[in-house]
Amino acid sequence: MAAFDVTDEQRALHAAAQGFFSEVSSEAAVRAQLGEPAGFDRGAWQRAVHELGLAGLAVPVDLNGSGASWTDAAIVLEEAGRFLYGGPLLSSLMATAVLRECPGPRSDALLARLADGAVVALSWDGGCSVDDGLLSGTTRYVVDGSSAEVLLVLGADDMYAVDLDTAATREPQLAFDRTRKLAVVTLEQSPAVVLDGDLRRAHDLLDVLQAAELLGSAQQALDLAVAYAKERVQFGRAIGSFQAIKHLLADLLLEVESARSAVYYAAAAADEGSDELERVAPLARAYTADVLLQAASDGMQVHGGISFTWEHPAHLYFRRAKAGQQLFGDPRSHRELLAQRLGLREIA
Amino acid sequence: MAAFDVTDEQRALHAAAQGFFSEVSSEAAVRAQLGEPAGFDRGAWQRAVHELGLAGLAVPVDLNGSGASWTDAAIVLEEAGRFLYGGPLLSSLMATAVLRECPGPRSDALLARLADGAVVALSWDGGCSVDDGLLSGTTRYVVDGSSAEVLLVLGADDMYAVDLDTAATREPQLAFDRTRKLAVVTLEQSPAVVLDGDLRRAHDLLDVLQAAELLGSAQQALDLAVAYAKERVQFGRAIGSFQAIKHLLADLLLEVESARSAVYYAAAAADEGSDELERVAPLARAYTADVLLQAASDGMQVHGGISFTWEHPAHLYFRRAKAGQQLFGDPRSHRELLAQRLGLREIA
Amino acid sequence: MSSDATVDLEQARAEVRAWLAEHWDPNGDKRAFNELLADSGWAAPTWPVGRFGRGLPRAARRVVNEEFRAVGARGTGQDVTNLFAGVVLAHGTEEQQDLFLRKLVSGAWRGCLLYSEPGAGSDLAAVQTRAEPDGDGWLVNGQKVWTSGARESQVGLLLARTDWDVPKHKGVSFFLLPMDQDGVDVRPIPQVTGGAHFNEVFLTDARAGREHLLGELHGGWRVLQTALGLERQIMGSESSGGGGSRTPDPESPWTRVIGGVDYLELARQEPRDTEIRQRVAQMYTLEQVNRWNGLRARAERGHGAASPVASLGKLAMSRIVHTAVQLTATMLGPEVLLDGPEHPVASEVNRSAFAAFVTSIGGGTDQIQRNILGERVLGLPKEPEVDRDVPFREVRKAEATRRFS
Amino acid sequence: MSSDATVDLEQARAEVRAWLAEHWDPNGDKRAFNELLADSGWAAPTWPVGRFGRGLPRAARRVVNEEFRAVGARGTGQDVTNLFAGVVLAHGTEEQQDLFLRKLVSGAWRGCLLYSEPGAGSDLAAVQTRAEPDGDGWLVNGQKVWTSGARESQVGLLLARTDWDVPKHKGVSFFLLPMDQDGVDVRPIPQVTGGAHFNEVFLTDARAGREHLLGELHGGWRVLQTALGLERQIMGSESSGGGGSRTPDPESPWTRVIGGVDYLELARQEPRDTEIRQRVAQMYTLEQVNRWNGLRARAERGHGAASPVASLGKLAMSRIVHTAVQLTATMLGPEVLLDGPEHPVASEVNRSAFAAFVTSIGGGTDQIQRNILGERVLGLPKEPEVDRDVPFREVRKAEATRRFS
Repeated sequence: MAAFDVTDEQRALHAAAQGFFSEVSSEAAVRAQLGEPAGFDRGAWQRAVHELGLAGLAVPVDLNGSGASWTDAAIVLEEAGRFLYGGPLLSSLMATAVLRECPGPRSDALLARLADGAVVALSWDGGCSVDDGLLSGTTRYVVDGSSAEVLLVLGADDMYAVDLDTAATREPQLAFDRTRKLAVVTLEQSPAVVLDGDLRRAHDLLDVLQAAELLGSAQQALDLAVAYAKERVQFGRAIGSFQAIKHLLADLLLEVESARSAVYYAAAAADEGSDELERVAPLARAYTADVLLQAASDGMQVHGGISFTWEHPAHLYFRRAKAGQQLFGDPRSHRELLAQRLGLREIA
Repeated sequence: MAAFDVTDEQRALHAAAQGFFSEVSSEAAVRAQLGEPAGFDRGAWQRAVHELGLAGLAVPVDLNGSGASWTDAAIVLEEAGRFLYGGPLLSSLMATAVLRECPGPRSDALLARLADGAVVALSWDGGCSVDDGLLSGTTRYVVDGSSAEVLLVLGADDMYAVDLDTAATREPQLAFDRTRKLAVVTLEQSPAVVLDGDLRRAHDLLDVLQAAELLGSAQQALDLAVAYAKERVQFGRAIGSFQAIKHLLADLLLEVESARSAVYYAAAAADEGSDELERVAPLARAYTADVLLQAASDGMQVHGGISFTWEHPAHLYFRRAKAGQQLFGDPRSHRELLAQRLGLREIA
Repeated sequence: MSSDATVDLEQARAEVRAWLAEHWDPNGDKRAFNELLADSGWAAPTWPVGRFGRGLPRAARRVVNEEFRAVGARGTGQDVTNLFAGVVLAHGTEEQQDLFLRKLVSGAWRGCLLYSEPGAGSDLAAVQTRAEPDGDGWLVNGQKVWTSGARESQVGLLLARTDWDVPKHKGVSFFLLPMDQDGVDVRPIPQVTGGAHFNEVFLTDARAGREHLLGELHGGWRVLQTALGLERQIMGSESSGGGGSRTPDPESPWTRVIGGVDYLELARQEPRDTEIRQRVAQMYTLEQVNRWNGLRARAERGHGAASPVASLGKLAMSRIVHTAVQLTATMLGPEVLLDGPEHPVASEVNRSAFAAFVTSIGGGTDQIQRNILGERVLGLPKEPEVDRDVPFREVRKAEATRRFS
Repeated sequence: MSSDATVDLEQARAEVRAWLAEHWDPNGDKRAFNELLADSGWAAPTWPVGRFGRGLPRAARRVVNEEFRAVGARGTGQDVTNLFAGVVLAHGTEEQQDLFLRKLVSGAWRGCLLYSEPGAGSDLAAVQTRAEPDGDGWLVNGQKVWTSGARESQVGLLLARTDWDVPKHKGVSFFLLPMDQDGVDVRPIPQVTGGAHFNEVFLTDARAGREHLLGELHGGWRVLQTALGLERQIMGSESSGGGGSRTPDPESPWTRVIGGVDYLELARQEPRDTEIRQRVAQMYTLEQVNRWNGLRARAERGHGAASPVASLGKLAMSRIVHTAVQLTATMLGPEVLLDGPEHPVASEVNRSAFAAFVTSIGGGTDQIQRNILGERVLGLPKEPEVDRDVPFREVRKAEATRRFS
């Protein structure tokens, strides 16, 4: 497989994404949104949609998208994760993945709306069930649920799309990770459209996309800790010269770079339609989540007391890391999936 | 509970045990036995039996034993473990525990033989089964199986004693831990005596005794590593001055001292007949085994290349540590037992 | 223990019981009781007579404690727990003891710690707050951080630099700084948990009088060692039961609850898979061995032996709290994504995830603890110290100030 | 990649194919083939013409490799794998290149490493083996350890001290020591595994001639850096596939087997509990990410970018082998208590448990690796070096000799 061959276009995309998120998702911009349980910076999102084509990044060109690869999507999400971007980018790319794997006119219509910036959220907690084409139930932890026009309801074996019109009620949920906007959505016999397709591959793609975002946050947590270790002086020398700190950061470097390899190998597997995806996707998802938790946690430790202050960004990455342990399933369940796909027999 | 109150008598016992094992189980003495798959130094064992009364240490005085407490037994086993003593001391104390928990004339007779130095071994792998009072089967990994006169066959719910006369065949097994003599014993319709008593408590006592021996080995592995870290110079200073080594040893100190607390708390619970024993015994057993593995493994790492030479004792502790992971059950099974006894419901 | 000692203890028990019977009224005025208590010597029974103690042996503490607990009275045990009075007793002149001890023992005055600075965390000897001679006292300028209780305190234990031309340890002095003055500006530090337990304290021409210098001028490092030793002793006795600041209950098989959630109760609620069961058993093990270490340290101290176990508690507790938080979060599942009063369990567990860093960073990071264990307990050699023999003025330093609030 | 380069590659392919067609005979005399190979330049295609290479670009290596593999011939790729020839090429005089290169490339001579000593392991600059001027050469005295292949080698890459009155790095020289002489005494070191892969080499008035000094006198540290770099490159290319010394097979989802036991096959044999399943998945993850790191390093090198990933392999592999051994042993159960030929699986797993330490200790311990990663990749500052500016004579040293055999 041709993983890790970075093209000049991808280098340019990376630079563009980094430039964009460093601006619209600067620490000040992120902090400005911390108190908002439902919203996000709509101006920034409009720019993402219309200037950079990020909403429709992986939407086919004939549906007004940018027609980018999953590797491209990973590149952009990595930078979004690095800057803790809180707009509906991950949701849009996840929805794109699901819809592309369930081809048909209905999906095409939704993809076109997506590319135009409409927010499509995912229900992933199994809180809704379908009866006679009507969806009912309460689904929680829906990312961007407050601002979504459409909800995709993911099951293990089926998938539905429902328009979040007045029939649905949404209630913002205050997330521990303040940079992520969650909601409870309650549906009462909402008309739903069934989406048929390769749901297994769709789930795998979601894992890859999330892993890319987690990777970016981990990289930044590491970078912040390294910078601090070089600058902070105690006992007459930079604390990064002490083995206790140096070795902790070296171990973290190994983890973060390994997570990067996992993400881009997985993205390449997705792009090439490789069978390896079924193992690589849950692997990358579980691993990046754990690497981010380690990076954010060790990052707090390296920063010492200052990490305990609200003003310092270390805690924002720690919050993102804790969310990465549970949002869209935990690392344990992804490792169990990997074990099954490696041929370990199911426990009776 | 009155754990950790060390009496003057116990201090004296500790010193005597240390003196004895440092002599009969010096590194040279241990190495002299490494090539012997079945035997041990019988002269040293006769001294242990007759001069120090160690074979019958925990046998009641009226059966010619020393009538010592389980805490006393732990003190002696800790020193035996420190010096990797290879004679049938652990077997004798384990047999004592089983027999004392199964009171009656038959047990008394065996206890008296034990106190006189007869080797009594334990079958623990479930390899034998009883039919109409006759034991048959092949049991492996029997410590001191080659030299034993009597075999105690431990089940979860029953316990038998069988004389290892000509009816049984024994075959020494070469153990990875060369300091421990294992054998396969095959029984064919050997007449067996059933032992009734508090088998649950008997099993718990075995865990405590084994834990004490594991602790001693862990302490010595740590002591050797610390001594080397003080003496070994690289980059113009003792390697123990580098945080990488210092912190590794500090973490190990925490583990070894914690293991000591666990062992002596467990021994006190055994002595006082406390209900706590049922939780403390498997806890101490699992924990000390893992602490020893860490101590022996980190010990190898601290010693660097020299630990890879046959002449250096580091590998002897590593071998003992690996054995501690499997002999008489593994740490996982003991933790599972602990979980059950903490009230975690059984998995369906 | 000799039978004479036993007699003494029983006599002490009779005396404290009689004193409590006479003076303790659960519904009475607490402040008045505390004044009486200070004068009675029962607040710190092992301290000297005339210094708010009764000159009793250490073993008497337990007896006095038992009697206080029996009637529900508080305020004894200060010979162990009152760091502020303890350091004054150890290093104060007679005049200073007269001036401070009674106020501190009776609780009329409270104290806070002015050691850490933005540029001096792990490395306290690098403080840059300066105390400069002024008349018959000093003018103090600088910034301190991580001070809890600063607003409620009358006395701050202050470490400040009085000589810049000698190596760092040799140029610091220790002061009992009056907190209630214009030069002292206390500002709460907004924390990641949303609270503000800690403060920064800005000192701008704050005045310390002659009577506020504790120990020798430039001899502050020695005084600080006493104060840190007392603090470790307090933390050790708190953690010895594995129960944070709660009294250890040896009868209870587990004494620790993370964020209001008992991980063991949680684990019991449904059958858990083997991986969780293993983690629960390991968690319980870490907790119990730490509790037993505490009991063992106490027993060894009782025998007059120096116990290496006593110094393990802080590092052990760091692993315990971090592990417990993660295990609890794993068992709770996606609920921990949430925060706020509508989700009290989740928000408490999440708050605890942050609080765990107070244990692994505050009062000496895990890394510093490992240095201490390696050097003081195992006897491993120190690292080369680049600032050891260099005048502090020339040492590379961290920034001295930073505004958190 | 330019199309010119592609043309070059295809031309190289045609040439090597033609050469192999003419000279390679699977049943022929291997030694004669190796001589021809050395002269052909295909053994080290990127080296200069006239120096046993063909001056081809790096990209040609893969092409040449493919053609050799296609016919089952060996001996190419020495521009990457022949450390001994590589260091002579980099630092040798014309005379030395003439003297050594051909013998080394043709395999007529083998080499071994005489760096480590009982007193110089992690700290190679502290070697105490001394080379003292004698006539127009040197007399060498001292002891080296951990030398593999010493008995089969004709040339030893020797680091020895030639000046004791300067700091340690500045007083060492690098020699191509003839191994076949009386002053060189090779003794195998009995290992914990029972084998004796490594040797100690005792040097007693061993002679090195003028032509055996490689690089400048007292300039051995620079030569050593080249040699260590070549060694890391070799180890990196071996570990890049996660397959020890085997060629990584990107088609195979797992490439690593511990002690003859494939942990994954073992895990598949019966339903395993969730704890084992989690550990298997984690183990597989460590292995795969390391394999991908290797592929990525190769891709980034291909683009001419310096890749931080290339230096991660050794530390990663250490964790992989230690973890795999333990997981395998856990799954095998009590069988691993045994050893010896009657229990081949157990004894192989146990042997691997020891062999794992070769990875975590040999060729730079994990601790040294973390220093390197922290300093060279992350740019963290070095520790203070106490022996930095001190004449080596005055530096505190470890014991120089020790007899293992």
